[in-house]
Amino acid sequence: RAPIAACHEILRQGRKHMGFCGHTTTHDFEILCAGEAFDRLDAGYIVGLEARGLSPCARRYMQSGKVRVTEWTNYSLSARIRAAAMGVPFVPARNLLGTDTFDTSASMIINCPYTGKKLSLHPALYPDVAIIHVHESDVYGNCRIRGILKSDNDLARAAKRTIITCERLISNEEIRRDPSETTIPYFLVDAVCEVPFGNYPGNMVYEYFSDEEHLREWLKVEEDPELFKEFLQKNIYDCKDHHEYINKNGGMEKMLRLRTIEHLLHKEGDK
Amino acid sequence: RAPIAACHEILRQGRKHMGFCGHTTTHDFEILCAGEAFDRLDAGYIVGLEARGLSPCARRYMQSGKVRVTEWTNYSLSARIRAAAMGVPFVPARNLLGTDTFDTSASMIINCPYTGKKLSLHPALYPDVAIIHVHESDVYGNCRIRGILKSDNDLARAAKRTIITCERLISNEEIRRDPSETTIPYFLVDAVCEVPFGNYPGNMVYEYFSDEEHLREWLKVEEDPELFKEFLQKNIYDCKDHHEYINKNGGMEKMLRLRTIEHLLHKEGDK
Amino acid sequence: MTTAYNAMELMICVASRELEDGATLAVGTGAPCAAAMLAQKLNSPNLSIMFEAGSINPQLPEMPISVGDSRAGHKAVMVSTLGAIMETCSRGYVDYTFLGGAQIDMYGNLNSTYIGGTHQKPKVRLPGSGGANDFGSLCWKMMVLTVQDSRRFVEKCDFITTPGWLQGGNSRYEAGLPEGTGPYKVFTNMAIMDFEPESKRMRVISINPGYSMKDVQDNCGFELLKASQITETEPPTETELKILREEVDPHRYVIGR
Amino acid sequence: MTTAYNAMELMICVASRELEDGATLAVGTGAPCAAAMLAQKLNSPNLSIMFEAGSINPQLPEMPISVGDSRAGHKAVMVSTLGAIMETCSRGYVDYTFLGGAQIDMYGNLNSTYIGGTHQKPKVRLPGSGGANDFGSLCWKMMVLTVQDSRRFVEKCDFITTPGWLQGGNSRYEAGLPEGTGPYKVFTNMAIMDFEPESKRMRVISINPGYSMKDVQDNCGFELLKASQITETEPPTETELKILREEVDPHRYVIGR
Repeated sequence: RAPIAACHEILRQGRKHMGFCGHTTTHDFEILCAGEAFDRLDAGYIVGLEARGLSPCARRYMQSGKVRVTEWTNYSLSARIRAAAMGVPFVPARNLLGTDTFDTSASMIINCPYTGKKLSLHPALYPDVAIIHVHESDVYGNCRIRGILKSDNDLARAAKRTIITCERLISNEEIRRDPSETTIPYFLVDAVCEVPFGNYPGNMVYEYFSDEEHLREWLKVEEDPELFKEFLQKNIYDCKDHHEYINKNGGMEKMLRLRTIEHLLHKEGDK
Repeated sequence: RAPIAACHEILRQGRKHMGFCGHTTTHDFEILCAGEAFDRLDAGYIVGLEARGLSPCARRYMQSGKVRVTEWTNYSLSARIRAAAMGVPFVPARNLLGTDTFDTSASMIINCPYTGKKLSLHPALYPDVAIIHVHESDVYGNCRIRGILKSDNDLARAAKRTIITCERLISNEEIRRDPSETTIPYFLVDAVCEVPFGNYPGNMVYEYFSDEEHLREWLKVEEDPELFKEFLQKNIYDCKDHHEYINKNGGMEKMLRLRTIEHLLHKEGDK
Repeated sequence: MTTAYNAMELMICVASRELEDGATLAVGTGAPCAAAMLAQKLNSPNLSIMFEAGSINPQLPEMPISVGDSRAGHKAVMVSTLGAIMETCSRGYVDYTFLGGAQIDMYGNLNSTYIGGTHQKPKVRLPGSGGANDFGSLCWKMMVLTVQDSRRFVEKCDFITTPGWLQGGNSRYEAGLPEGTGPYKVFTNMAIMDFEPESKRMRVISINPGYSMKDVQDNCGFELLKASQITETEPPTETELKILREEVDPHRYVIGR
Repeated sequence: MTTAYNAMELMICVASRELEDGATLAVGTGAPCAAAMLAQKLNSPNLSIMFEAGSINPQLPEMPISVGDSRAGHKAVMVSTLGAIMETCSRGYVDYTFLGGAQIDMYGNLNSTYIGGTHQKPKVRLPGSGGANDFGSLCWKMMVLTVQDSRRFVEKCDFITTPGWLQGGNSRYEAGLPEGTGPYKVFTNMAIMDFEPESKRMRVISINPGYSMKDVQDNCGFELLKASQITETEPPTETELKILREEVDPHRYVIGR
């Protein structure tokens, strides 16, 4: 669940030289590499799109030497964000020990004063800006997220600024009807924008499945830098907003199909 | 939300010399003091029943010198349970510093290797047994808890053994229908018992309000140790189980009234 | 003729005026909660009340008896956990906290653990810190609400449960507590006090109607500093008392004591 | 005549036999997930599969493409967070983990970060650890599933992303990694290998049908130890292949590669 629409906008605004925290990233990393938006990186999982393979464009950029990389692991980055959310300078863990991942990270080893065990310290990570795509939010920024959480609540509290994009705006009354559904409270949020299908072409759990065809198209076209340039022009730079991008790639009709696959309705049909 | 029925059973079984973690305790602490079930204590919030005042019986026991006390705070104990749930020997925090609470705790101070700041370390707390009262559970121990969580999920993972008492048993299918409602997964649970009204006379959020009258009765009768002895005999030792206790104190009729108050139905009536 | 009011009502009304709109506040139950609710219903509708057990910004139907009861979570924007609330304080998001205490010394240190005897065998055992040490360590401004009585305002606490300015001067920050946090004001039935910026000693800044500086000092176990101008505290208004009695604490859990 | 099968199908079927009923297992996507699903549908119905992104024990309608997609959470008993899964491993609740890797050395150390060039300017940049270092450090038994090829089985990894037995002997525990954890078995298209208890060096214990010890050694960049009795691996059965192809990976995401 990534803020794809926001990533497109970052490219459209030509943002450069940012530091990026690549924590379980997939298509979002691919887009930011295409726009060379960052030159410093904390890397947990990058370049890959899990079972779909590696992004040629992301590989090219990461192999260009333009990016200063600090290696971490998925847990390390969630621990670093946890530390910031707790308002403490670090949290200890037992991963990283003995590996090159440790050597190329910013972790430190101490001997636990209680048990003498070696622990890898994870320094707090205070992002200047966090952008989180959620299912629902009210105008104040009280957010509801369904399905698995990455470290969304922690991230909103760790970051100095938090921007929320949501599938749907809902009323404050609805939030207060069932407070246990709220994942991010308003006082952690600085801006709220309603961006339906904001995670397209990714999978927004309980909303719409990923557009696998379109994701494969990205991987295919990236193999030829020239072709890829035109592809980006058509799909990002020439698009006013996310809806224009969607309309160029199947529009409402495809979104409906992706919703049907998401809810496994086709499976019920097949039964 | 405390496992009151289990506390009564602990007294009935005459359990003694236990270590107890008094983390935001109220009526449960009162009962365990009445049975002198523990002689070692990690104290976050004890003796008091919040706005209702202090329990004479709990004060007498704590003033008897029979209990070896280590002072903590509510956050310290949740941090200690957090550390155990993370499988690390401690987590750092910024409370306790400079106070007698620190001196009488088992915390240690270090200078953060990153920032030089002083941090109070909170050693992991691995209870031998955790008893948690929940709203719903399936037979495997997948639990649902509504409303605020103390550190239930962490506690189940920190403890070596976890016993669940629940208001209602539900099916595994129901759990799988909406996995995001599950708070404690089955592999952390060793036993499940269905104990409707298991938190009476406390407030089980969304189920039944607290029986304030009965709680005041406890505080009143505790003032006279002899009277209190008879009161315990009638309400705990002579009761086969929690239902007998409830039947002696208003039975189903009162439970219905407490449900009505909990759901503020009477308020709607008054409107 | 203003309506009559008791000491507790006076303290709650005066304290609630401190809580500006949009501020964030961490509270337990009792008088502090009443002051917060009164402020929210009067001049600070956007005051965000966070209950120790986890509920954020509830619309309270009536005074909760416990931080964890369903009243405390009623129509909240979020119910989280005790840990989350404390971490939110630790991260620096919470402006105020309100604490009581059996004993308070000249630097605002509080004792809610025990009085007399020893720690292992106390004469009077109290609840201990609960969330007090956490809030007192981590929130920006600590406010205290307690009765003006020399058994409470003591030369030296039997036990420092919650840090005030510790030994005065810069000792709080030398101990490692977050820079910029610390005791802010003390409200009693007789006066309002703050802490002199250099020595961090308790200082009288306003005296409640019907009391004199002598009354305040006579009911205090240590020597109080005095501000250059000591004002007279505005008594509770009609509206404050009306809302306090009818909406905030109809069952008189707190104002009845 | 057994049905024909490709190398990937062989490895998945053989690996899945290791996962006894009631075991807990942490996986990412790809071949490891297929092996786990196959085991769950065959002889280990109570095998608890935990996906890195947080879903626990789902009833998978089909192979998930990503650990976080809705398939991975379908009819799970719980959806938690990535952090919760890793902490559950750190707390010692997870028996097995399955990892792949671009390079593996004689001590089971894995490289999934980069090959050739330098860390800041690599020839071939790979995804990095993801959850691999975490699972490899914290789960009791690490199993590796990869193709037998001397470009993968190397004398020395360009970068040790995930700890195996590090420098062999007791070096893993001296580095501070939890006692009792470590690499357990390696499954390739040609053989099954474990780690000799003293030196912790990779050792062939079973050879797959159609291959010889020479084939295995020829496709390995370091000298492999040999177990006293080397058995012949049972080929995939009809049922294993049928379930793998029809239920586990009908879209041939993994077995099609």
